[in-house]
Amino acid sequence: MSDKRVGVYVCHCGHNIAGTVDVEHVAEWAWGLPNVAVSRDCQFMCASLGQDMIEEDIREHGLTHIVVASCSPHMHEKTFRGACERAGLNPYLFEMANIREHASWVHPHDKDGATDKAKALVSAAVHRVLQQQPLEPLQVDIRPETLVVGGGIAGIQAALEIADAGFPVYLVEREPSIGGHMAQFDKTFPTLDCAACILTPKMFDAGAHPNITLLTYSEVEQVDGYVGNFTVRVRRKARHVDESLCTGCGTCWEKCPKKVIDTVFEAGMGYRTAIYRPFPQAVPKYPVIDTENCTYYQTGKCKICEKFCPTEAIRFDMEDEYVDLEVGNIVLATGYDIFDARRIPQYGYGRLANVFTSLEFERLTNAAGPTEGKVVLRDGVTEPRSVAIIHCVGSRDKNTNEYCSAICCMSSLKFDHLVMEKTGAQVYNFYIDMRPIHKGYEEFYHRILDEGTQFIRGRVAEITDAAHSPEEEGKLIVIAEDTLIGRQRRVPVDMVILAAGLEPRADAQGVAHMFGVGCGDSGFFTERHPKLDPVATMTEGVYIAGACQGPKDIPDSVAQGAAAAARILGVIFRKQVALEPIRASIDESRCSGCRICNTMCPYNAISFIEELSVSRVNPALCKGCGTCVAACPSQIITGAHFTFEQIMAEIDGILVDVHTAPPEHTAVEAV
Amino acid sequence: MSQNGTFKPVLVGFLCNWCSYRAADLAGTSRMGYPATLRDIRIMCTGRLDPTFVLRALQQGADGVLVMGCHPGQCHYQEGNYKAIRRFALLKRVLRQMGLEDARVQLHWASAAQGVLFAQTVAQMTEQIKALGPLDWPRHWPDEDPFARIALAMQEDAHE
Amino acid sequence: MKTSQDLTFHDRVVALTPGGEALEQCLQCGSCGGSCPAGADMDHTPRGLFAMIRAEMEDEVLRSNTPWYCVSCYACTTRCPQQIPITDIMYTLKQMAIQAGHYDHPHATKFSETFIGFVEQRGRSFEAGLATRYHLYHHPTDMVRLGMMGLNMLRRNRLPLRPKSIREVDQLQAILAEAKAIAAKETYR
Amino acid sequence: MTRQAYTYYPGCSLQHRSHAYESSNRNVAQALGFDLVEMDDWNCCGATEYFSLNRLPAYALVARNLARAANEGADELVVPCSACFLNLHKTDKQMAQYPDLARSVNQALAAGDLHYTPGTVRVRHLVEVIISDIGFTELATRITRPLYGLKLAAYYGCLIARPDSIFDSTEHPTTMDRLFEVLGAESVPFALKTFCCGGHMAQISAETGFEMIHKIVKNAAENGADAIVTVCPMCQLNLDVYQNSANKLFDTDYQVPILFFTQVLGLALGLKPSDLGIGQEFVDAMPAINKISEVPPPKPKRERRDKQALPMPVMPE
Repeated sequence: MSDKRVGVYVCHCGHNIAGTVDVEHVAEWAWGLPNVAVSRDCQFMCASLGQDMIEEDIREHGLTHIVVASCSPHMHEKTFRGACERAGLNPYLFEMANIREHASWVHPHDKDGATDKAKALVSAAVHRVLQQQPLEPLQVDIRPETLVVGGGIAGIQAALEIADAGFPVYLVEREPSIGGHMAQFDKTFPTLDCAACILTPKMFDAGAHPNITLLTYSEVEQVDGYVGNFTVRVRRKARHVDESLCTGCGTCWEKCPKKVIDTVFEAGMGYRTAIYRPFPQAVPKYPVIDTENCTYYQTGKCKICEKFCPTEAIRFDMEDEYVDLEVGNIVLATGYDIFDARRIPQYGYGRLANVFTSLEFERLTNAAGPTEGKVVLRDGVTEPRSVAIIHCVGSRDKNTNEYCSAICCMSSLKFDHLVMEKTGAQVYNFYIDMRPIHKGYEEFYHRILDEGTQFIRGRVAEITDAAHSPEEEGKLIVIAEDTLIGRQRRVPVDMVILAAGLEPRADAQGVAHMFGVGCGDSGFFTERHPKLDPVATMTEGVYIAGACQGPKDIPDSVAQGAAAAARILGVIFRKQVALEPIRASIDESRCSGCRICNTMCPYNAISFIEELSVSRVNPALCKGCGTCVAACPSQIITGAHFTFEQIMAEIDGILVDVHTAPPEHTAVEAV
Repeated sequence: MSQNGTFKPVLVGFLCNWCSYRAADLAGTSRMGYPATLRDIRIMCTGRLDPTFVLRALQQGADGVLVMGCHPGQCHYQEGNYKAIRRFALLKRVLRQMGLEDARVQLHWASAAQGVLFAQTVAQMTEQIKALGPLDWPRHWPDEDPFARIALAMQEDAHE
Repeated sequence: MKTSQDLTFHDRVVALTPGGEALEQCLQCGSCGGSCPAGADMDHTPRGLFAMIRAEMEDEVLRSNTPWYCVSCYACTTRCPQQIPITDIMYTLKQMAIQAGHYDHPHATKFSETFIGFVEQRGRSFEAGLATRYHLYHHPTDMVRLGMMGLNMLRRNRLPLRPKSIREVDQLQAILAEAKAIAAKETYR
Repeated sequence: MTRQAYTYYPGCSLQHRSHAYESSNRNVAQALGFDLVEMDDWNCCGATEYFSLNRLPAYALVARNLARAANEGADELVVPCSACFLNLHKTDKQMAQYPDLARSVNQALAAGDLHYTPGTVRVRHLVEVIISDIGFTELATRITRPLYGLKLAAYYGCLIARPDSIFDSTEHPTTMDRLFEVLGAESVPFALKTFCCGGHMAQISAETGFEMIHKIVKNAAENGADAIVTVCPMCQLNLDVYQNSANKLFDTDYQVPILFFTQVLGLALGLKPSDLGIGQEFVDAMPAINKISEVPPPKPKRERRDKQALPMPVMPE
């Protein structure tokens, strides 16, 4: 061990660490740790000055191992490994002590405690690094194909960017058509241009692009592999329509006698037939048969669609198919669900006929919707003379969702304008705070103020039909405190629109688990870094875009779709990616062949070699969790970079007496 | 034991790389204060936790050990934390046999988003260990070889 | 250790209310004021009162009629998006108002014989509402109904007679005396 | 089969102003085959008054009951009054939630040689006991005199729905409505079913209290209710005794009788009105009771959907 020479570097991080931890003392004290040949403190280790210092010391003092005590390894491990590599030192002979996130930032009022802890963490790192071995990262090839899950605006954008760059994309969509929520909208804020006019061309491009394979009415069922080499099993739900024959002429759904409420595209406001295409601009243009409602599937009789189909494209016997896709990268763009307003019973949704959700209103005001764009009450005829728009329904509320849904202020302003334009009704907005925060949004707010909308600052307490005065009879009464006056108000209106919040998809947890990404407290997918890496995830090769990452509007979703595509294109162009060599390996000469490890491995990466009576790890499948390492009764499985010796040394190091005096040490001598 | 006589426990933490270590990072970036008692060691998964690590930490002077992983069902490696639950039960059995108080060694979960929970867990465990006082393993079990015991227990378990 | 002098009015309100820390989370959204069935008679809505507490307007808050109009229906509490225990804060404010001597009316002695008096002396009650009525004495209210009502109640066997006493009054009184002693020590902890 | 017995906390109101509730509870329990065993030497829950004056003694006052019930070996305590229910339930819950509070309360209880471990006694409201433990299916078999043709407004009031919804929605409970259907009666739409009756407000600021009472009675009457049914003596008192005062103030003439849920349940079980305390109410209930018909009302014709109308939101079962 005597030939090992460790360099220790303690970072001030400006005041971030040095404000709490006595970094000079930690660096002095570290001289007393085994094999330490250099110990220094430095203002900013991650700056080029700090990195240069490591490189110089390695060269001049013959350092064989490096410890940097600074921030989280998730922040700068890569940075310092790079410095070691440039100086010719294997990057796996580097170890980091996290004295910022885990010490100075969490113990600001206990400087002694934080300093003691920093010393223990540095000692742990020094003890550990002495046990570390040089490792070579695993280089894997990147397949050029990309899977995009979700055909809303974010997914379409990501798919188009990658396809336009010349690489193949599979775009998987659960519904019969791509388009997502945006296809349901009428106008878009703040410019009020028509959603269909700007979305339809993109949908068409995605459908017709030679590099995009559309898999609509399909769902991902299984994901295996790792960055560069994922295998994805997709279930193609039976359309019961032969796409090679269907021309999308529409005869089938015109003739279909079965009408059901369309709870998806029409948000429950309109009807569709059992064989249906969700909307005229659907991509692809082919219909599907909804077997749960189709008369033939319920009673065995009907087949009217089959009789009238001019190209004989109806296939009642079609079954679900599975396709296995090989892809290098994945974009999750699975979008959001709208908050179920019945969870706030005091707003009367579902009970009081003229309480609508924002999505219902989008369909109401859409020229292609059930009322052809006429804004009317639930009776289908009467125009409202007064309308209340309730903000923050299912948002900013610990009883439902604590977060702000980000889009409701603006969509409410859009509704204000549409209601006034179409009906001339008096509109009241009940809001807590107005948050029109992007470019052009505040100006739009001012425009709506100009148009005469009333804004009442107060979260609505309840909506009732119990009238207390003649003017309230037959109306919906919105009860709230007008907080700017400090008085309760009862505002009678004909129609109420609930600006329902955005929620993670109901199945987001399952999807997250399948793709190996995390969900935050709110249930949306977690990005790798909230500021600096907003579209990557903790799993290499899996990216997120759009509202599945958190509530966001169309421009932000498009930007994320494009950003995810750019990240993936970068990886595809590199052709290879380096993986952490954190893998298990079995010392076959000592393996007793007990097979305990075989059943432990969640990835089936360990197989039993019958002829040798030993187990063997396939490094391409191993993900380095270490479960087998801990399970091996003979302790002959090694988990690279997390070996038994390394962790035991770390334990010993972390528990050294931190109250010893710093040693006398000689100035650093050059080798 | 610190100089002025008030007992400041030393806890060793084993945190999984994907959930609890990041929860600790989040507690840091969010500046959530908690007692400076926990010294943490990063492992890739709680499934890697060899019970020997816990015993070593206690033997080397820790007053308690906190193991934290992803919530059940949320493991980055699908089911490593379930393996940890099983091994942990085994370890607790051995520790109980030796007369160690239950609160000394604890297993908790925190997702990467649960910085608050992480901070609360450390604070809570610190209080519990403070109430129990120092462990001082070598004085209680000078000749005991807990490693043999645990190895035996694990082998029994593996064959069950 | 902070002493009572160090604590702000806001801190004391929080300390005296189980779960009172949530008060710091108030968004000033007005769900409470909108939900309150007696809100129209309050001089400040609960939300307004919370802003005044933050502004340390102790005297004005403790002289407000708002807590006294609270009917304990908990509508505000269940609807509060920040889960502030508003009804319990109203109890705290009433208690603080009494301790601060804002409970100043000429019939204070009578008050001790009414609801609380009966509960403490006999363990049972017969009429709720008296304590508050005495507080709001200087907001003259219509008391017309009492005469006729009594006769009708008597006719229907519903007249509020003096309550029966429980058996172990001593036990109850010992408990209450101890609770009061603890409360006196705890008040500004 | 052993006869189910429940430890019972009647509360002060049932001894004075609401004898009717007490007698109907007793007789309904008898008819349904369970016992309500009054716990020994219970004391007042403090209503809403005591908590206003001094928090800790108020908790201690309530906790004495919980501790004594626990000492009797009760793991459940059945309470017919919503205010008593709230205080008992809330004290148990908050003692569990706030250990400091539990410590102080127990320190006080110790002066009376008592101790209470939160969670020991489950506090239940009588309406929940009848609906959950006996259940609608069983109740349906016990009905001997269905309340055909009677239109009832289910009035839940505040304190069983809030702050903790124990067995139903906080904002829009429906269990009592379902009970009425089981009894053969019709449950009318009632927007103010959880609106506050005013509590003690009628005695403090009469106009405020009367306005609240007026709103509730008006809403029920406009929806065609023959009677309002409550689960709380305070609600019954306010809506009944002050109904005419409210009428005077608002120049109306509503005569909606206010019944306890055990009174209507008892009628359907075939009990005599006099056994159920009917006759002690200010607004005479007999006109409503006389409306009960021998035969079920004709089923209303299903309205044909207006072709132009938009569908209502799809509601889950």
